[in-house]
Amino acid sequence: MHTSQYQMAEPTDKSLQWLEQMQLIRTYELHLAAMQSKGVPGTCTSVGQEACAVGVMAALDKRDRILTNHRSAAHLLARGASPGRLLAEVLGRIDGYCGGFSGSLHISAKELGVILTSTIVGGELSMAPGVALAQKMGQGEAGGIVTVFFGDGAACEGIFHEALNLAVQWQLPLLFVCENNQWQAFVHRLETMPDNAIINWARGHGLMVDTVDGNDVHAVFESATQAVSAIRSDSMPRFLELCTYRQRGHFEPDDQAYVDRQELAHWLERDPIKRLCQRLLQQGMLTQQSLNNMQQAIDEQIQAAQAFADASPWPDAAMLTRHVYA
Amino acid sequence: MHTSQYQMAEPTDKSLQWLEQMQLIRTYELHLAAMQSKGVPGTCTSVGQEACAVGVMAALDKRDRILTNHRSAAHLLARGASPGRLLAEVLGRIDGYCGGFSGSLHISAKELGVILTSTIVGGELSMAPGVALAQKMGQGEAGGIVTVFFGDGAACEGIFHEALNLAVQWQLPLLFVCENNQWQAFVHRLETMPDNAIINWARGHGLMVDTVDGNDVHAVFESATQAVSAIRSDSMPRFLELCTYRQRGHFEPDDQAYVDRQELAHWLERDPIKRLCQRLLQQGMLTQQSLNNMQQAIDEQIQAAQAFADASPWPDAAMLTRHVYA
Amino acid sequence: MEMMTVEQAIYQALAEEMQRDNRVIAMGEGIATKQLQLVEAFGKERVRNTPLAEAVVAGTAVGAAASGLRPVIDMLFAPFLSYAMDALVNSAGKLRQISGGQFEFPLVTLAMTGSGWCVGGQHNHNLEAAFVHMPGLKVLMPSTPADFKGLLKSAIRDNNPVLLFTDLGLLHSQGEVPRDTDYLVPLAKAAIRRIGTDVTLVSYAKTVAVCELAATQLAEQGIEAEVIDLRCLKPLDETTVLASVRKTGRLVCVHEASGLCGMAAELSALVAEKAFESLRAPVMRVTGADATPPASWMLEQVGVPSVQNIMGAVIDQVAIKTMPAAYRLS
Amino acid sequence: MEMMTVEQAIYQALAEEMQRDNRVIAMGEGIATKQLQLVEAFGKERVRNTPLAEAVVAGTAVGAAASGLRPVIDMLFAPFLSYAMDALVNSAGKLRQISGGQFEFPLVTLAMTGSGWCVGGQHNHNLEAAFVHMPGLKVLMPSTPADFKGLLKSAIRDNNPVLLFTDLGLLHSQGEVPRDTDYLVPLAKAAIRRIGTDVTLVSYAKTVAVCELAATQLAEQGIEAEVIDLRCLKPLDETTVLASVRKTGRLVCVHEASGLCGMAAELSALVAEKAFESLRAPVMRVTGADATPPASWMLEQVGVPSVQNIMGAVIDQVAIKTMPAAYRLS
Ligand SMILES: Cc1ncc(C[n+]2csc(CCOP(=O)(O)OP(=O)(O)O)c2C)c(N)n1
Ligand SMILES: Cc1ncc(C[n+]2csc(CCOP(=O)(O)OP(=O)(O)O)c2C)c(N)n1
Ligand SMILES: [Mg+2]
Ligand SMILES: [Mg+2]
Repeated sequence: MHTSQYQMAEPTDKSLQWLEQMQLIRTYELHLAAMQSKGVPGTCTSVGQEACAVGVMAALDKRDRILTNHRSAAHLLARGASPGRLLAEVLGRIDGYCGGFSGSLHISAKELGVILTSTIVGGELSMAPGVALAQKMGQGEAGGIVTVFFGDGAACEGIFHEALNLAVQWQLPLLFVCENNQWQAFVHRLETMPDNAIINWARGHGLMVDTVDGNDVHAVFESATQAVSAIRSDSMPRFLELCTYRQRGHFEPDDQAYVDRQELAHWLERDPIKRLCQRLLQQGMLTQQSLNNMQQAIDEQIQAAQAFADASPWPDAAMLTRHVYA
Repeated sequence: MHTSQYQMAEPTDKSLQWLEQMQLIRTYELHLAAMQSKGVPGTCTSVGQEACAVGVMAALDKRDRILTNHRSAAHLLARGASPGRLLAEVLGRIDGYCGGFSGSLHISAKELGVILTSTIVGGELSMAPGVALAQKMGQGEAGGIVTVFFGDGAACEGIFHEALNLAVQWQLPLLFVCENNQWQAFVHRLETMPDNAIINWARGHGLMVDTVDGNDVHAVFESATQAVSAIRSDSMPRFLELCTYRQRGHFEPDDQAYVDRQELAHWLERDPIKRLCQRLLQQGMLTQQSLNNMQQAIDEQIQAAQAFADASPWPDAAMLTRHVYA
Repeated sequence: MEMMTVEQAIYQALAEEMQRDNRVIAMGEGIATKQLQLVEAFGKERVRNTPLAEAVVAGTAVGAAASGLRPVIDMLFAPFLSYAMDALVNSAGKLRQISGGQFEFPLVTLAMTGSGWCVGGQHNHNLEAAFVHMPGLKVLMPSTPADFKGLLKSAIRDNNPVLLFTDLGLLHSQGEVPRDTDYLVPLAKAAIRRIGTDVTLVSYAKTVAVCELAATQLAEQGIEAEVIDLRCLKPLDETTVLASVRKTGRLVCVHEASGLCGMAAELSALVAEKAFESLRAPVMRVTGADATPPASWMLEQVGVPSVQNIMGAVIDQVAIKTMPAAYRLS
Repeated sequence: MEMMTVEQAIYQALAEEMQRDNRVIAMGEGIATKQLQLVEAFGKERVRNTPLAEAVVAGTAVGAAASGLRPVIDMLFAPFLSYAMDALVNSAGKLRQISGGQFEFPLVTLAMTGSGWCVGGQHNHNLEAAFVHMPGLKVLMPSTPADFKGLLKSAIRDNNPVLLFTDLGLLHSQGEVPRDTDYLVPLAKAAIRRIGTDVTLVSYAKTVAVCELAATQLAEQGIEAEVIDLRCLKPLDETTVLASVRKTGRLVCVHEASGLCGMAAELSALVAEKAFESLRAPVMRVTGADATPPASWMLEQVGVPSVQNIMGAVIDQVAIKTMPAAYRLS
C-alpha cells in the first residue's frame, strides 16, 4: 500500500480546490440520493470515492481523454462538468449532456474529454485501447493520454485482461485506474476474487503498477502524476489500483442490509473528505468558518443546478429516432 | 522450464505404449493431411504435439472427463478413440462419433469422457468449470477430475482469466492444460503476448502452475501425474503449460509460408516422437525392427479406418433437424 | 391461490424446483445476497454469488447442465447477455446437434428488459427475437405472475436451454398464483386473454395488458378484438395464432422490441404463409422503433406501444376497402 | 473491368480506401500475415495482427472509430462475433444515440459465414438478421465481386458501424470488377438481377444465384420471375422490393439463414403491411432450417435453399386458387 508522503509541499490553493471539488461531488450525490423519494431515477453514487476522481483528474490535462462507467458523477464533476447539466441528464431533460437520452448510467461529455461512457461493466475497458490507439496514431491532441476508470468488479470480466494485454502489446498511452471500492453491486470483492487479486492480475501483464490509498487525495494525485508523466514520456500503459470504499448502496435507493457494519464503520473513519479536512485544518490552511462558507456556496450551487434541471424541457418524441445514424 | 528427470524408472511397456499412441496420432494426422488433395475437409492437425496428449492422458483415469477444442485428434486417440470413427466423423458419415454432424472441428465422444468440444477458441474454457462443478457436486464418477486442453491463443481470450478465477474461487477439481505450440493460427505467439506471458498470467490467479517441455512425453506425464493427484486430494485447480510446436500449418492445407524456417527446424530437431524413439533405442527398449513392425501395424490400422469411413453412409436429410431439442 | 408479484412468483418457482430436485442450482451476481431465503433453504453450495464474468457464468451453467446439474442463472439485464453469447448460442444452442445428440442442456437463463425504469439502452433492450432466431434455444416472456411461476417451473424441468425474459415493467405487478408445487404451464402454449371476432391482437409481456385495454376501448366502438398472449415465443404456438386469425381475418402484432426481424415480423410471415386466404386486411405491426431505448422518462413513455397506437392500427385495418389483387384477378 | 474473386475484390477495396484515407486501418487475427501486400503498402501500424481477443479487438475498433480513425476489422467467421457483441451492439450501435449524438462510429466489421466448406455450425452460422434487429448498425451481404468492392468502399466511407458478411461459398467466385478507385455501390439500394412479371424472388448472397437459376427454369415453364438481390439488408431498400411486388403480386423470400425472425420474415411483414392489396398469393419463405448448420457435406447440400425448393414455392403460389377473405367479403 502506497501511503502518501505528502506533508506541506502542495500549494494551498490546490488542496483547497480539491476539497471543494470533493465536497461538490458529495453534495451532488447526496442531493440525488435524497431526491429518490421524489421519483428521480436511481443512480450509482460515488460517495466515499471522491478522492479517486479528484486526485486522478488533477494529474491530467485538458488534452487527455477519459472513459468511465455507471459510477461517473465524480469523474465528470472533477473534470469540471456543470451540476445543472448533469442533473438535467439524470432527469432525462434536453439540457443534459446527452440531451436526456442517457440518463444517469452512461453520461458522456465530449467537450470535457469524458467520452464513450458505458454502463456495461467492462465496456469502457473494451473501448479504451482504441481511444489510446487513435491518440498514438495522431488523432488526439498532441501529447495527450487516455485514462480509463473502472471498478474491482470490472476486473473480473475477461475484457479487463484483453485490454491490458492489448495495451501492453501495442504500447498504448493508457492509464488504467481501478477504483477498488470493495463492492461489486451486492457482492463483496472477497467473494469473487482472492485478496490482492487485482494488482496480481495486472502485474501478470508486465506493466508498471501501483496500489494507492484511494481515500487520500494527495496520495492519489502523487501516484497518478507519476504514472501520467511516465506515459507521456514512453507511451506505455500504466496501472493504478485505488483502494477505497463504496459508502452508500450500489444503486439508490439501497438499504445496504447486506453490508458488514464493522467494515463500513472502519471505512467511514477513513472518509476521504474528513481526512482532507482534518489535515487542512491541522495545517491551518482551512478554518471551520471557511469550510462552512465553502459548503454553503456548494449547497447554493446544487440548488441552482436543480432549478436549472427542473426548468429544462423534456426531449421531443422525435428524439426517439434522432441520432440512430450519423 | 521443467525438464524430465526420467531415466529408466518407467516400466518398459508404458513407454512403448506411449510411443505407439504417438505414432498412431501422427500417422492418422498425416493420412488426413494427405487426403486433402482427395477432397477431404480441412483439419487442424496435432503433428508435433503428440507428447502433450499422450502424456496427460496417461495421467488420467477413465472416470475423469476431458474438454478439448479444434485440435482434438491427438486427445481423442490418446483417450482410445477409434481411428475409423474419427475419420468417419471428419468425412461427415453416420458412423462418426457425432453422426457426421460435427465434422473435424468439434468432435465429442462422451463414451470416452471427451465432452463438450468447442471450436470457438475459449469455448472449452467457458464450459470446463461447469463440468468440474458438477463433478464436485456429485454428478461425475467418484474421485474424477476434469481436464481442459486449450492453446496459447485461447489464453489471450478473456474467458481464460474468467475460468481460472472461477476455478480458484470455487475450488474446482479442474486441470488446465495449455498446449503452447507457439502459433495462434497465422500469428506467432510473440506477436500477441509478452514472452512467458501465459505462465505469468496463470500465476496471477494464485493457483499452482508448472511449465513443462511438451515434447517430452515423460516430462509431461510426470508433471500431469503430480497435478492430477494433487487435484484429487484437495479438489483445487492446477495449471500446466506444455511448451511445444505446431509442426504443420494451422488448418490443412497450409503452405506455412509465414513460418520462420529456423524456428521450425529447431523444433523439428526436438520432435517428440524422434526423441522418444532415440531414448528407447538407446535404452534398448526398442529395436529398429520392432519400430518398423509397430509402424506397419499402425499403417494397416489407418488403412482399415479409412475403409471403414468410406463404407459408412451419409447421414439422412432428416438429421438436419434431429437433436435440435432433447 | 395467493397474491404475489412477478418477482415473488419467480423465486417461488425456483424455490419449489430446488426443493423438488437437488440437481437444480442457482447462480448469479448477487443472487445469494438478495435471495436469502434460498440460501437458507438450500445452502451456499446451491445458491451461488458469482464474479462479474457473464461469459464464464453462462459457460459454467452450460458445462454443468451437460454434466447432470440443472442450473438457473440470473444474468440481471438482457444487454449483459452480450457477454454470454458464445456460451448460450454456440454451446448451449448448438452442441447437442453438433455432437449428434450426445448432450442435453437443462439450463434456464433469467434476464430483465423493457421500459419503465428509465435505465436506458444498455439495461433496457428487448433481445428476445435475437434468441428466437438462434437454434436450439427456447424463449419465454410471460405477462402474469401465475405464468411466470408455471412457465419457469416447466423451463427448469425441461431438458433444453430456456431463456426467460422478465419485462421490467411487470416485476412488481401483482396477480393470483396457484399454490400448487406442481403448477406447470406448458411451454409452447399461448393464452387467449380475451375472445373476439373482428381482429386478433398478438402480444407478450407488458404489452399484453396494453392490448387488453385497447380491446376494451375498441369494444366500445363495436370492434371485438381477440387478445393472444404468446408467453412462449419459441417454440411458437402456431396453432392458436392461426386459428384466431382464421376466425377474425385481421392480425395486429404488438411488442416493445424493435420491429425489424422481430417477433411481429415472424407472426406476420407465419400468417401470410399459412392463413393468407383468411386475411381481410394487411397485417400490421405496432412495435418499438428501430432505435436505442431512451432513459428519459418522457421518451420511454412515447416509445412503447400504446393503447392509441394499437387502436389506430385496428381501426385502420377495419376501414380498409382496397381489394387485394386476388380479388381483382378472379 | 477486371476479373477477380470476391476475396480479391474485398482486399482491393480495402487497399484503395487505405490509400485514399490514412485514417483507415485494418485489424484482425492474421490479416497482417495473409495480406502481405497491405502491410507492404501501408505498414504494420495500419495493418495489425491482433491477439485472439475478439471482444477487445472490436471494442478497440469502436473506441478508435469514435476518436478519428476508420477501422476495418476482420473477425473471421461470423460465430466468433459472439465475443464481440458488447462492443458492436451495446457500444457501436447504441452510444451515438445514448450520448445524444456526440460520437460517430465509422467502423466496418468483416465476417464470413455460410455453407460450402463443411466447417459446421460454430463456423457457419448466418447471423445477419440478428444484427439487422439491433439499432444503429448497417448490414451488408453482397453476392458479386463488384458489389463487394463497391459496397465495402461505401461502408468504409460511411460514418456508421457496418457489418459486411461474406458468404463462404462466394469467397472464391469470380466476376468483373470496375477498376475505378471511386467505384461506390450505394448502401440501401437493392439490385434487380432479372426482370419478371409473375413473381418476385428476393434474396441476397449465395442464394441470389440459386434464384437466378430457378428463374431461368421457371421461364421455361412460362413463369417470369423477377430476382432482387438485396445486397444491403439494413437499411433495407423497401422501395425496390415493394415496387416489384406491386408489379408481380407474388413474393418468395430466399435465404440460407434460419427463417424464424429472419430477413424473409421481415420482407413478408413489410409486404403484408405496405403492398397487401397487390398480393395474389401467400408470401412464401424458402430458408434454412431452425437448426444448427451441419458439417457433413451431404447435409450441407440438402440444408440450403435449392433450385427445386424455390421452384416448388413459386409453382405452388401460381397454382393457388383459394380466394382471400377480402374477396369473399366484397
Ligand atoms: C456486464 C454487466 N454485468 C452486470 C452489470 C450490473 N452492474 C452494474 S454496476 C455493477 C457492479 C460493478 O462493480 P465494480 O466494477 O466494482 O464497480 P462499482 O459499482 O463498485 O463502482 C453491476 C454488477 C452491468 N452493468 N454490466
Ligand atoms: C473465437 C475464435 N476466434 C478465432 C477462431 C479461429 N481460429 C481457430 S483456431 C485458431 C488459433 C488458436 O490458437 P491456439 O489457441 O493457440 O490453438 P492452436 O490452434 O495453436 O492449437 C483461430 C484463430 C476461432 N475458432 N474462434
Ligand atoms: Mg466495486
Ligand atoms: Mg497455439
